[in-house]
Amino acid sequence: MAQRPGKANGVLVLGGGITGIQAALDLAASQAKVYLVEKTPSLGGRMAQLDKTFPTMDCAI
Amino acid sequence: MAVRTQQAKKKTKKEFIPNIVVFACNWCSYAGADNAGTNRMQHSPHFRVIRTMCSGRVTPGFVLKAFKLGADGVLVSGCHFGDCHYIFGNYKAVEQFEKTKGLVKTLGLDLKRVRLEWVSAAEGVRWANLIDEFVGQIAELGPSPLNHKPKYG
Amino acid sequence: MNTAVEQLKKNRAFLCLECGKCTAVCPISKVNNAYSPRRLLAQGLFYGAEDIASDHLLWSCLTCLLCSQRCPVDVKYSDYMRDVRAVAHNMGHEGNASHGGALHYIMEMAASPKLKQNRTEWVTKDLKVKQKGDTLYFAGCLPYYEELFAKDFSFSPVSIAVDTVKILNHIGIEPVVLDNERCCGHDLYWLGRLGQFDELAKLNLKDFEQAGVKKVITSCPECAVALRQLYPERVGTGGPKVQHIAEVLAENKARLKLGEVTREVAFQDPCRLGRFMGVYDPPREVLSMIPGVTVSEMAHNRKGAICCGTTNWMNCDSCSKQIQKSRFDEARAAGAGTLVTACPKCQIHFRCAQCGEPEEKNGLELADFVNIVASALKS
Amino acid sequence: MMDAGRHPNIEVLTNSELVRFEGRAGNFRATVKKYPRYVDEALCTGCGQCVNDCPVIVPNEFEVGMGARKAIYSPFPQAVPNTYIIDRVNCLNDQFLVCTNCQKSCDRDAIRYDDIGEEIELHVGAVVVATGFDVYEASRIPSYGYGLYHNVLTNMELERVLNASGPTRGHIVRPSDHKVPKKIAFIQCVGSRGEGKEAGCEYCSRFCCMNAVKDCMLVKQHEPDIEELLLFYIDLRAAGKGFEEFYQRSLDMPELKYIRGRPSKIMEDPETKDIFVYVEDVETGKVDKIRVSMAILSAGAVAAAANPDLANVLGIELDENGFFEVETRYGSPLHTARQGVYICGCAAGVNDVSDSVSQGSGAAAEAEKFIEKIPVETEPVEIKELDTSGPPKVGVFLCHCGINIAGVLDIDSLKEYAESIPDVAYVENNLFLCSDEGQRLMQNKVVEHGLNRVVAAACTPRTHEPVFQESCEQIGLNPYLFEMVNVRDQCSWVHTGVPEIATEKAKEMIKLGVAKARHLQPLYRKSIPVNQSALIIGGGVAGMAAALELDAQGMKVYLIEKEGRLGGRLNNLTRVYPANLSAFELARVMVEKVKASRVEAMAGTEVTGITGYVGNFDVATTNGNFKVGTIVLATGAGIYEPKDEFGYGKFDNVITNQELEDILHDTKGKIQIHGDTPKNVVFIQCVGSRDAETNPGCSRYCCPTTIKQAIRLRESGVNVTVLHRDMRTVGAKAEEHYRRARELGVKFLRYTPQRLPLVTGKDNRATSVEILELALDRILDVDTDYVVLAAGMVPNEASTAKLQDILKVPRGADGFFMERHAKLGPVETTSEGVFLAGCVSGPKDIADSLAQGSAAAAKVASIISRDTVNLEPTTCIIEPSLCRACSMCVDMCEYHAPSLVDIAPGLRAAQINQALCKGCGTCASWCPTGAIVALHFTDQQINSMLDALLLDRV
Repeated sequence: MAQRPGKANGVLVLGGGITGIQAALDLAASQAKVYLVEKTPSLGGRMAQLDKTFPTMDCAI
Repeated sequence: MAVRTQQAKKKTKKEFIPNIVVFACNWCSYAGADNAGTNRMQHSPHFRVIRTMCSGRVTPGFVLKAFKLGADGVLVSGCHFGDCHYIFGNYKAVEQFEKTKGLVKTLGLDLKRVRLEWVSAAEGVRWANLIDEFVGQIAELGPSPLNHKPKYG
Repeated sequence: MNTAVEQLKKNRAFLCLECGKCTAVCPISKVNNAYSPRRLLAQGLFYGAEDIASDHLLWSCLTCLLCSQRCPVDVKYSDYMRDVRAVAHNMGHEGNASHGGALHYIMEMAASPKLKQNRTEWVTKDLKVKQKGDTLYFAGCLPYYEELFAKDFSFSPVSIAVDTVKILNHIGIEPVVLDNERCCGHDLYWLGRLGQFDELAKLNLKDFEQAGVKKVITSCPECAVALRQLYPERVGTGGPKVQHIAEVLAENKARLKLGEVTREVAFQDPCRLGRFMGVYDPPREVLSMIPGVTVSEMAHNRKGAICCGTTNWMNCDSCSKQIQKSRFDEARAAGAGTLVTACPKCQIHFRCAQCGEPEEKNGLELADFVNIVASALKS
Repeated sequence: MMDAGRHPNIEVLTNSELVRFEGRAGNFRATVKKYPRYVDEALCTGCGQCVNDCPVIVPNEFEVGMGARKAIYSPFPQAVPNTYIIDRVNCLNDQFLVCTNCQKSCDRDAIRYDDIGEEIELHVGAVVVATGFDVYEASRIPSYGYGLYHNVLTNMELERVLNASGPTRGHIVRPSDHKVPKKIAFIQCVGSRGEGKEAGCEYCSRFCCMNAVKDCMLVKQHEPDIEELLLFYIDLRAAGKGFEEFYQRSLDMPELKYIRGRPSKIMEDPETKDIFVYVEDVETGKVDKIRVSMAILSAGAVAAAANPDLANVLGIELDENGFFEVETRYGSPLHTARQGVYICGCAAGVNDVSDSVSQGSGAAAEAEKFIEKIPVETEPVEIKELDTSGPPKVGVFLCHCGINIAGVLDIDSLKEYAESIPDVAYVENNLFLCSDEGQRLMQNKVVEHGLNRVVAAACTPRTHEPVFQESCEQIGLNPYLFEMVNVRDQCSWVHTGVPEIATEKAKEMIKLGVAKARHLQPLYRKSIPVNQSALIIGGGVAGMAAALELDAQGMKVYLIEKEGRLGGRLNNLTRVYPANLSAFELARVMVEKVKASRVEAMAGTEVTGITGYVGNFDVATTNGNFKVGTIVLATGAGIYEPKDEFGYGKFDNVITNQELEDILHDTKGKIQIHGDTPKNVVFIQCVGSRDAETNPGCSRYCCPTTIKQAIRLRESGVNVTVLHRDMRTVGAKAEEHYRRARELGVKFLRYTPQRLPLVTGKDNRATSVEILELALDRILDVDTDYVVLAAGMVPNEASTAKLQDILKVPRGADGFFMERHAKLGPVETTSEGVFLAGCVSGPKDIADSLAQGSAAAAKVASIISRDTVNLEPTTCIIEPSLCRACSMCVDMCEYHAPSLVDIAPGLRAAQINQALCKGCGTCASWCPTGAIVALHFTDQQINSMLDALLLDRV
């Protein structure tokens, strides 16, 4: 398919942390096909490890 | 964890089994209860959850109806301040709950029977502790004067 | 069915001439064409109460007695409504309860003997009250209204109770006030929940007896009607003498020391005080005794007065609001700056009707009869 | 996280890495290696049964080694995907060993010991690099004894300890003796802001300060009896929206003591395992050996170890710190040297969560320019809707969830009971209801038995309701006739020890579900047309960036600026750091681009009114009216106008940093002010910032700005002295510039609000500044030709107030517009379709503003790239005949959904704008007559649940 001329419709997002997820969601929302690639077995990244976030003190997950 | 199972058991050994209604908001408290589940936080089973989208949805009417029908305690649980999915829904919940408390007090029911609490989606532990503590408290208080067929076991 | 027939005899439904006077005068019909006392009566008469049981209009009747007033053959339409509602209630039908049904739950809970309420927080130090004695002040729902409405409608229902006791003390009466006084049951009665009503009646009468009460004074006409007319009807006579505070004051004019209060007031005759108990003059007399107070009459007054638009906390809707607004208009037309009523419920409904209507608010103040009198007391 | 896992357009490839990458922007070929998971993702339901049977126990890396996990595991409770994974290094199944416990225990037969993974070829138009950072290895600083001493932990470890689901279940205990610590020391800048053998990197890791403050508060919450919390720091960098206020609140905690000073070493008391912290309190000069029961090292962030390899594959550069190199030419932090490859979050340097999220969206916008959009399959094949009008016929489906539910609850007795509930027409149970067979079974039975309500007793609606609702939809059963009963997460999992009681509880829960189901009504998702255009208010960098992104994506954009020309604040700057770009150039280039684009730019124009809702806004301006689908607020902020602080207004040569910017000019490579080069210049920081009266917040931009100006002056030989409270150089490369300024000989002196610097002079010229020098506690007089006040950033009151009035977007206590969520929704507002970019939501530097501009563009695109927007039907509606128009709902709704309208002459009623309503139901709880119906959570439904629960109990 790579030979196909013209633009691709996919976007590769490397990293499944809060930033990557955000990028992936926005891309998907505007109708792009997103490949969200994460090295570890699960999405979440550092944010998932935090207990709460400042300054609003709400839960991180 | 072992400790908690003990607690749960201890509660069930109690004579009187309280009849408790819990209103939990969808975004924080209900999720917090789920979190207690994912973490297998054992806690007392003697409560029933009714899910609402926001704690601000809970009217004095719902709570009074519960008591009229013989509930021994009612817990309303929402998101921490600043954490509400609907910005200020939990503040509205406070306003409504103030009315509820006033009515419950005037009715001569022990104010310990109603509670407004905040539990976030990550606070499974808090949820489990809260439930154990509230169920314990109601068990101490005994059946509500309006509970015509209290359960024992 | 026989019992039903008996009921229809009792409330004289059989005599209906189908003249339609009732519909023509009914305040609900005026704002809601779908509602017609005559038709509802015919329907029940020919097809039986069960046939109307599921019709929500059934709960719209204000039982304000205006139709019976006009009825050439004195059909007791309100009683008829009560009986049909009893049937509907047993079939599991209810009207559309206001305020999430909170008030009905309270009434029903009050019927539970085990309940020990805590109603007298409003009794301030300066008020003289006692536990036993021959005269009792029956505060009714005011303590509950305080919790439920004070904030939203920015007024203090218990101030009515406080002022009543103030006035009673002023004329030398130190009333009994019961911490566990039960709901009078008025609303349950008209909603056809007669079993619970009887419960309440018995409990109250028992408490009265224990406190050695010979006479009961109320600040709410509905309590007055319940205790004075409905209790004897349902659970037998022999209860204490019952009066509304307006009557008491009219009898004790001499003892009232009143100072200047400048107010242009119109008086809203509560249905229960007026058409039910025929008390029209006492409140007017007392009000006009106050230096500076002039009492003007609304277009519809006394026997012809129109209800405040809602009763029994049932089927309150845009129609109720229109009725209330019409009362405001009449009051203003009469040149009044304050609309005075002798029924706490009227005031609550009126205040609700002022919400979201700034122009109304500017136009008209609302006050209870006792508040006005108390504000004029000279000590 | 869940959303990403579920979105039809997102393919999640975990346990995978990019191994090959070629081609050019718009047409890349990427090869992703998917490492073996040894568990079939299609089959695994994450029931966790295998874990119980796995014999191997190893440390859990998610719990930073503190907790334990099995060889087959799910990284953490909410993991996405929730497929388990086998760690073959520790697994006991290989050619020598033959443990097959997990295989045996798996009811779904999902275990694949022979899994070899795969390589996937992808054709993509762009790449977004969001690979994040690594935590600094604290053991690299031997003198802090991490790894040596039991009771020295890192901040990450503490996070897990604090977390309810963490290894200690949220209880704070010392590793050495599992006792609750009395005193805890927090040590900042571990691996940050340093160099030489004992440090990690020069830069500031930015989030550690606030993280430590937050942790102190949490510790206090978890262990109220804690005696003392000591926080050792150099500069307390609370530079972010609401951060300073947060820090100020922490000062009210009696237990929390801030000590300025960086500990030299940490020792352990061999007996008690207590920790000794050796430190000088630089404010008092007192050197001390402090005993605490536990020490937390605020380990900084370092470039991910994998960066070099990835950079290699992607063909992009790394910077001196090992982060991905930013192409600063455009001022934006998102570009790399390779077109089509964008970076965001901590891949390019340290950022806090909200900035990372903005950058994530920003990078998305950049990437979108290079791809062909494909419409998502929103309209599936037309399905005839089942007739559900008749009396309720409820089907109850019980899920075993392997043994998660069936292992505790007595399914047979549940089934028997469910059958006995009135209106229940059919009951069925299944091993995994969420599995394909399970779903098919449900669908078949619904059709077969003509069920018109479905109740599933399984796990939590929060994750699985959508799954079941979808299956209902597929067979034409309205998804809102489905009700879920959570007998796993909230019953079998938490009442495991008491199966009988749990079963009884489950019965009542099912009864509740059925009670609600009886009264469920079909609801229909409404979709409203979208006007595919955007209005951007404010022609500064953020606004222009947003406009250009959208234009590049081929969207219709209106850009209006109230000033006479575009450019905003950029017009009054000379140079822009970190890249040391010419502000004039940057502005010129952007304005040119805008002019060249199809963007309809209107300078000298103001908004006079906006009505409508997402997708359909009617905009009235001083320059004509038009319709748009979305709105971006990028009106920037104002600069604090000093009153008489530090002799401002009294002395002519006391000026603001903005005024300095205006009069600074390079002439023959020398800085000149009014034609000559000054000898001495004194900067005073925090004027109109961090001050309860004027502006409680930290303006964030002023420290880096001062550094920038200081360096330029110093390079021309000017003696520069900076008087500050904390140097908060947190922006990209800002710390490095700070260091450079010091190298050049810029003097930095700290002052305290209690003892402000005193500017003295003769008639209208300031000659010297007197300050209490803290290190030696001596009064110091600094000669000066100019005193520069670093004026804070404050809301642009006039425009902000006006826009708030027009758009009803809430403002925070600080006067800036409030984001939907401080962390997760930095450019969204509470009003759908209205977004924020740049300083309008709080102080930002140029780079951050640009990133937010792009971020807002991405959000806008996600709406106007479609021709309709779907509305959830679970909103509130009003029965007009019951409405008294009391306006209580109108007054309380945060989204301004209800409004009073005339329904007949002289008769008003409230009406709820379905596009604005979020369905919280709060208005319904206030409505005196019950005219408001909160769909799917109606009074009737809730009351019937109460009746079912209490009227006749099991």
